[in-house]
Amino acid sequence: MIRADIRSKSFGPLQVLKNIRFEVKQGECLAILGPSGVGKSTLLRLVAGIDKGFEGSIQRPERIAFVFQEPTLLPWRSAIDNLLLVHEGLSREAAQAMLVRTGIADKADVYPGQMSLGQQRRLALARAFVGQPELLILDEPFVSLDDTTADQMLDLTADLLRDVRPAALLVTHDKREADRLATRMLQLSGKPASLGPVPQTFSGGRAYQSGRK
Amino acid sequence: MIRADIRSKSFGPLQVLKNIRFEVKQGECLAILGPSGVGKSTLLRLVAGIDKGFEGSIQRPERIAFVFQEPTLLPWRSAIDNLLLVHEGLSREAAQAMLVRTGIADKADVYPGQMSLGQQRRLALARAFVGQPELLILDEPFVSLDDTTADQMLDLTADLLRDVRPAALLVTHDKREADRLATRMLQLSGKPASLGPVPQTFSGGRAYQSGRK
Amino acid sequence: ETTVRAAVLKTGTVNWELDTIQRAGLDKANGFELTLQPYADNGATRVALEGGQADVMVADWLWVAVQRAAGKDYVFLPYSTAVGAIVVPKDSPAKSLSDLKGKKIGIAGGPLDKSWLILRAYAKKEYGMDLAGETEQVYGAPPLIFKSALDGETDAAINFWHFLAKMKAAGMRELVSVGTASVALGLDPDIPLLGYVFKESYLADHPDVLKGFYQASRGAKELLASDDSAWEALRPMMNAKTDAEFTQLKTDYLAGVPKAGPVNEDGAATFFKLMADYGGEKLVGDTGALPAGLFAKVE
Amino acid sequence: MQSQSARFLSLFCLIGLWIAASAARGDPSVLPSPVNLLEPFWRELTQGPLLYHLGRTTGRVVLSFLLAMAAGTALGLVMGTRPALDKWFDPWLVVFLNLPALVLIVLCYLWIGLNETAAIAAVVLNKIPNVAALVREGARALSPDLKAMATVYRMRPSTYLRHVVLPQMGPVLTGAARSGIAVIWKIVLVVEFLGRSNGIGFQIHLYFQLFDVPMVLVYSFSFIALMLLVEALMLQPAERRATAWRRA
Amino acid sequence: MQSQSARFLSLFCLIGLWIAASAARGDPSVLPSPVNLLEPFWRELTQGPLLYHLGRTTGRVVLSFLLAMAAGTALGLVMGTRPALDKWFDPWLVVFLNLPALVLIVLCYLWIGLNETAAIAAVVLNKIPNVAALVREGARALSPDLKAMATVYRMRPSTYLRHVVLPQMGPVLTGAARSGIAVIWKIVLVVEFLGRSNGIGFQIHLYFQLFDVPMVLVYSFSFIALMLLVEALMLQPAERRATAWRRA
Ligand SMILES: Nc1ncnc2c1ncn2[C@@H]1O[C@H](COP(=O)(O)OP(=O)(O)OP(=O)(O)O)[C@@H](O)[C@H]1O
Ligand SMILES: Nc1ncnc2c1ncn2[C@@H]1O[C@H](COP(=O)(O)OP(=O)(O)OP(=O)(O)O)[C@@H](O)[C@H]1O
Ligand SMILES: [Mg+2]
Ligand SMILES: [Mg+2]
Repeated sequence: MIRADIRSKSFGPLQVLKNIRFEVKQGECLAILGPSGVGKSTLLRLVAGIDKGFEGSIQRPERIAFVFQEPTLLPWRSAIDNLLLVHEGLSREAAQAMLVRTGIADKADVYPGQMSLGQQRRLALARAFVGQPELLILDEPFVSLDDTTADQMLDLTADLLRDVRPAALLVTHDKREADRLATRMLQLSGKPASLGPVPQTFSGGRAYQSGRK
Repeated sequence: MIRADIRSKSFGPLQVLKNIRFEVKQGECLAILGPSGVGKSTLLRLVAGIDKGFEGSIQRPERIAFVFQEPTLLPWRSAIDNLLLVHEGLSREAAQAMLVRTGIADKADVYPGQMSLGQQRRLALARAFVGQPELLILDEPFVSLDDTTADQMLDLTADLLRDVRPAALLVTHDKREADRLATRMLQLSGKPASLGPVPQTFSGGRAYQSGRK
Repeated sequence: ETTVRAAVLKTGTVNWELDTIQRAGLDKANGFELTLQPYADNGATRVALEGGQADVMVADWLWVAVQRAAGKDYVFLPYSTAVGAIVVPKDSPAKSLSDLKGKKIGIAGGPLDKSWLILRAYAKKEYGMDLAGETEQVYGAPPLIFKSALDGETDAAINFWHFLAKMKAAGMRELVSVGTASVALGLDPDIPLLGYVFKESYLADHPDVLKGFYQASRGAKELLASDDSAWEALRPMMNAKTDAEFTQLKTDYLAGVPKAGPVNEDGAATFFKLMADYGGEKLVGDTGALPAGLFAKVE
Repeated sequence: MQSQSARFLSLFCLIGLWIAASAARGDPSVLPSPVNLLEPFWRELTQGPLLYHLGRTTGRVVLSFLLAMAAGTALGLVMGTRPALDKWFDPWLVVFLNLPALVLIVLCYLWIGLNETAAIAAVVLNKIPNVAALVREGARALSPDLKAMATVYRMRPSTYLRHVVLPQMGPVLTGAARSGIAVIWKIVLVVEFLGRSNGIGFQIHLYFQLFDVPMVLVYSFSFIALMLLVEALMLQPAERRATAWRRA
Repeated sequence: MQSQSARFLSLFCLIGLWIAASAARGDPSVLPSPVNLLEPFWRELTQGPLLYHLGRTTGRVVLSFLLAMAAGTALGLVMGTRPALDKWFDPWLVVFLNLPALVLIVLCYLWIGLNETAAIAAVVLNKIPNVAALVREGARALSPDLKAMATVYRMRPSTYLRHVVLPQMGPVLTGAARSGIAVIWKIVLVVEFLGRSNGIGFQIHLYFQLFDVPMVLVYSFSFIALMLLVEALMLQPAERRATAWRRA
């Protein structure tokens, strides 16, 4: 379970986040929506404890899994080693099983550079799912995937949320993804950005009308 | 105008592409759809002349713009320098104007590492659009963008296609994007992959039913 | 039985004498056992003595005097009077030092080389000439000076004596020997320039070594002066390519054997003062006077 | 600036350590205290030939450094990016990399003559393989993605080199430059004592022959002081500017 | 393998060049032809002490290399990742980087004694700052993204070091190792001629004083030949394995 109380986060003179307070309980999934550049990734990095330069306090559990906005793999280690090295004590069988579930079983022994970007993203998902995280953070995890694959990944995530019951934070631009996974949704907006409820104008309908997704 | 005749492309023992033949005329935009890992990016790299290790032949014009699947910016140069250095003879005003159109005018003087991923992607778009390409290649250019921004970028692309009339190749997982920009659509499928018409099951409807986009 | 560890330059001529001592058993006969520690550089032998890894080494007495003046308890036991000379190519028109005006002189050992200083004093006295100011000097490692002199890159050369022997054997001509110059300057040519260096503290702990070592050294010198077969035994280590070189080396070596007996300390003091005039403080330290107790008391 | 004061403090600590060590040793002829070096240093500086020799040495170091960095970088870039050429030149590189400085210096003096050209040639030849070996590794690690980008957009080769290749080689190049100057100056010292009639190396050897440790240290540290200045006033600001993007 | 045959061919070319140069020069005492070196080489190898001296030198090189690489890498990593410590130790690094090998060697011999410990210490102290300077640059360029990933997933420090840091430092480390061995061997030569009674450096200096250029070359090239072997049989295969991912 996490409890975040961020009074302010700035990059030099540029204040990005302001007065953000929220809690996510075990088994809950909080979706965060918001325009590009508003500060979503920054918020996730604060929550994960990667960036410690902010005012405020954050409580977080020990075991965290993070799907970064970019795959962030070890290019010099094979796909399966990317799972095994990060998760100490993980068996090769379990790792292979997760590669099967993410649909990249045939890539177990190649380097990330030999995989397509979508395959790399799935490897990053596999890396997050194969542990038993108490906190799961997903930064736009399903982009670059075709619809069928994206559906499989969504199912996989839903399974994990149901079985392992981590507290989860999901950043997405896709309201449908949020609908499917999240127990709550918040909108990050403003300059500096703070959290609020999702406005009606930003509901699914608009996306369809605009001719996009 | 491009004319591609790819008999075979392999990575070591793994044959990825086979018997792909197509033409794109000036002012045309060909959308290529296909599942993750099928070989779309590989095809684009062949067309652009980045990867020369294949059997077959490709005719392409001289001035090419390529929006890669990842931003691929110079991290050690400011946003505006990323335009100016790549396009010789480009005026600072023109570059700044393009930054305005892509909505990252306030980021002109910061390094790519100081921008959000969506902002970096827009910078990559700006870099492609600011030249006068005869061939425009887009590899999933609009992911990681919120709906409003994605719409703006779609409009911008449509403008460019109308004004500059390059031959264009667009890879996307999003049928709606293809509908909006493309004059033709092809589906890449199979192992090794080849091009075919877009099957009915892969039309917009299915995406809506599956709860995604 | 005391062991005396000698730090020597592996290529140094001192090995000829020390080897003869060992070969003839002169060390055992005089109550000590000699072991050799060969090094490739003079500096190493100095570090070895200073650091206590060796008991004796070879150096020139001026250097020892300076070290002693600076507080080191070094004492000096004569080994050789051999000094250098300045040589010119066979067909060089130069007849005396004054003919070298405006010419290039190669000098091994640097600007404080003893032969060079004596020759400067000599040029001043004989011709009123400032040798350093009126010629161009090229300093370099002895082999490089050797080579560039043979190639005619320099018009004259001053080198360490075993290289001089080779240069002469290769046809170069001695312009002035430092011995001649010393005599002209009123110096005692018998003052041994090179000698064995011990530490007083070591000699105090091993009171018999000095005498024994001196006897052994003299014994070896006598043997070499009288017995040609002793030389034949040394020939492999002498690195003489031709018979001419071998003979030249032998002759020059024997010519450098100092007289037995104590060193002429007054003469040495005069010498020291002359060096001070030309070498300056750099060479002789800031005392300017020959430190007492430098020469080991033998006999 | 705070960083400058830290530098000074740290230097003072080093000097403090030295004073302590020298006091513990108690033999100024072997380990003199820095305090005792001040007076001879000042004398050599104002009345002695220190500045002259320092000038000669610095001139040789700078010239050799520029030549070696230029040639080594070019060679390393070519070898790192063209595997075919690399295969060819690699054994040569290994040979020249491992040719002892002493041997190369002596051979240069023997072949070219006992003059300045030979001296510079010896240093440069000594250092080029070093730079090349480092730069080659950097060139091998160049990003293929950025290269693809530059190819597609037809970047001018000079722009590519300056704005895409050089920044990626930054760590390797600054490393090579920094350790390069140091190595070059060490070789220059040997070159000078083997066959030049001036320069710090000549002086150090002279005083070494006289076993005058304090003067050896005075001359060594005069160049080190110069390098500390160069480091603080040139290298570090340049590096800070070049790597600003990383800290931003 | 094709790459091996290219190596041989290229070496033959080098030797060919040498033969031509030697013929053009026509003075075997200064530039002997490699053919003329074969016989003395064989004699030194079979009857002479070449193997003994080569063994001693190699032992010193290997030991110093391992010590210097370990200490230098550790120091460089710390300095490259902790700016606070970097500020402190940077001036020390500059001082030791620029302390002439000769001076450091003599001081080590004077302070520690004329023994093997001093010899190794001198070489290691000479080389550590070099490695550290290079590794520091590499450490400064470590990917912050991968570090964030490792932090979040609580990777064990040893795993992080081995599988995240080391591969990123690859270019810098192989560069440092390769030019490192070369520099170390050069310093070992100086160490040997200044105060050891065996080793290639001792022999080279000896023959240099005797002006026996062919023998100087015989001893130099015996080590170079060893390095060519090490390069072909160890360094290159290791490097190929470590960088396989880049070519895949
Ligand atoms: N350098 C390489 N070496 C070996 N295999 C490669 C290499 N690059 C790509 N592949 C393989 O080729 C196939 C096609 O890759 P490509 O990147 O073209 O896919 P894609 O259609 O762009 O997928 P995505 O939508 O996930 O980006 C993949 O199976 C991938 O594993
Ligand atoms: N290191 C940095 N230095 C300065 N500014 C930064 C830095 N990182 C991010 N920013 C700025 O902070 C703001 C928020 O960035 P962030 O990456 O959190 O956006 P985001 O909401 O994740 O956007 P996207 O959907 O495009 O990924 C952006 O305006 C960005 O320019
Ligand atoms: Mg983001
Ligand atoms: Mg792709």
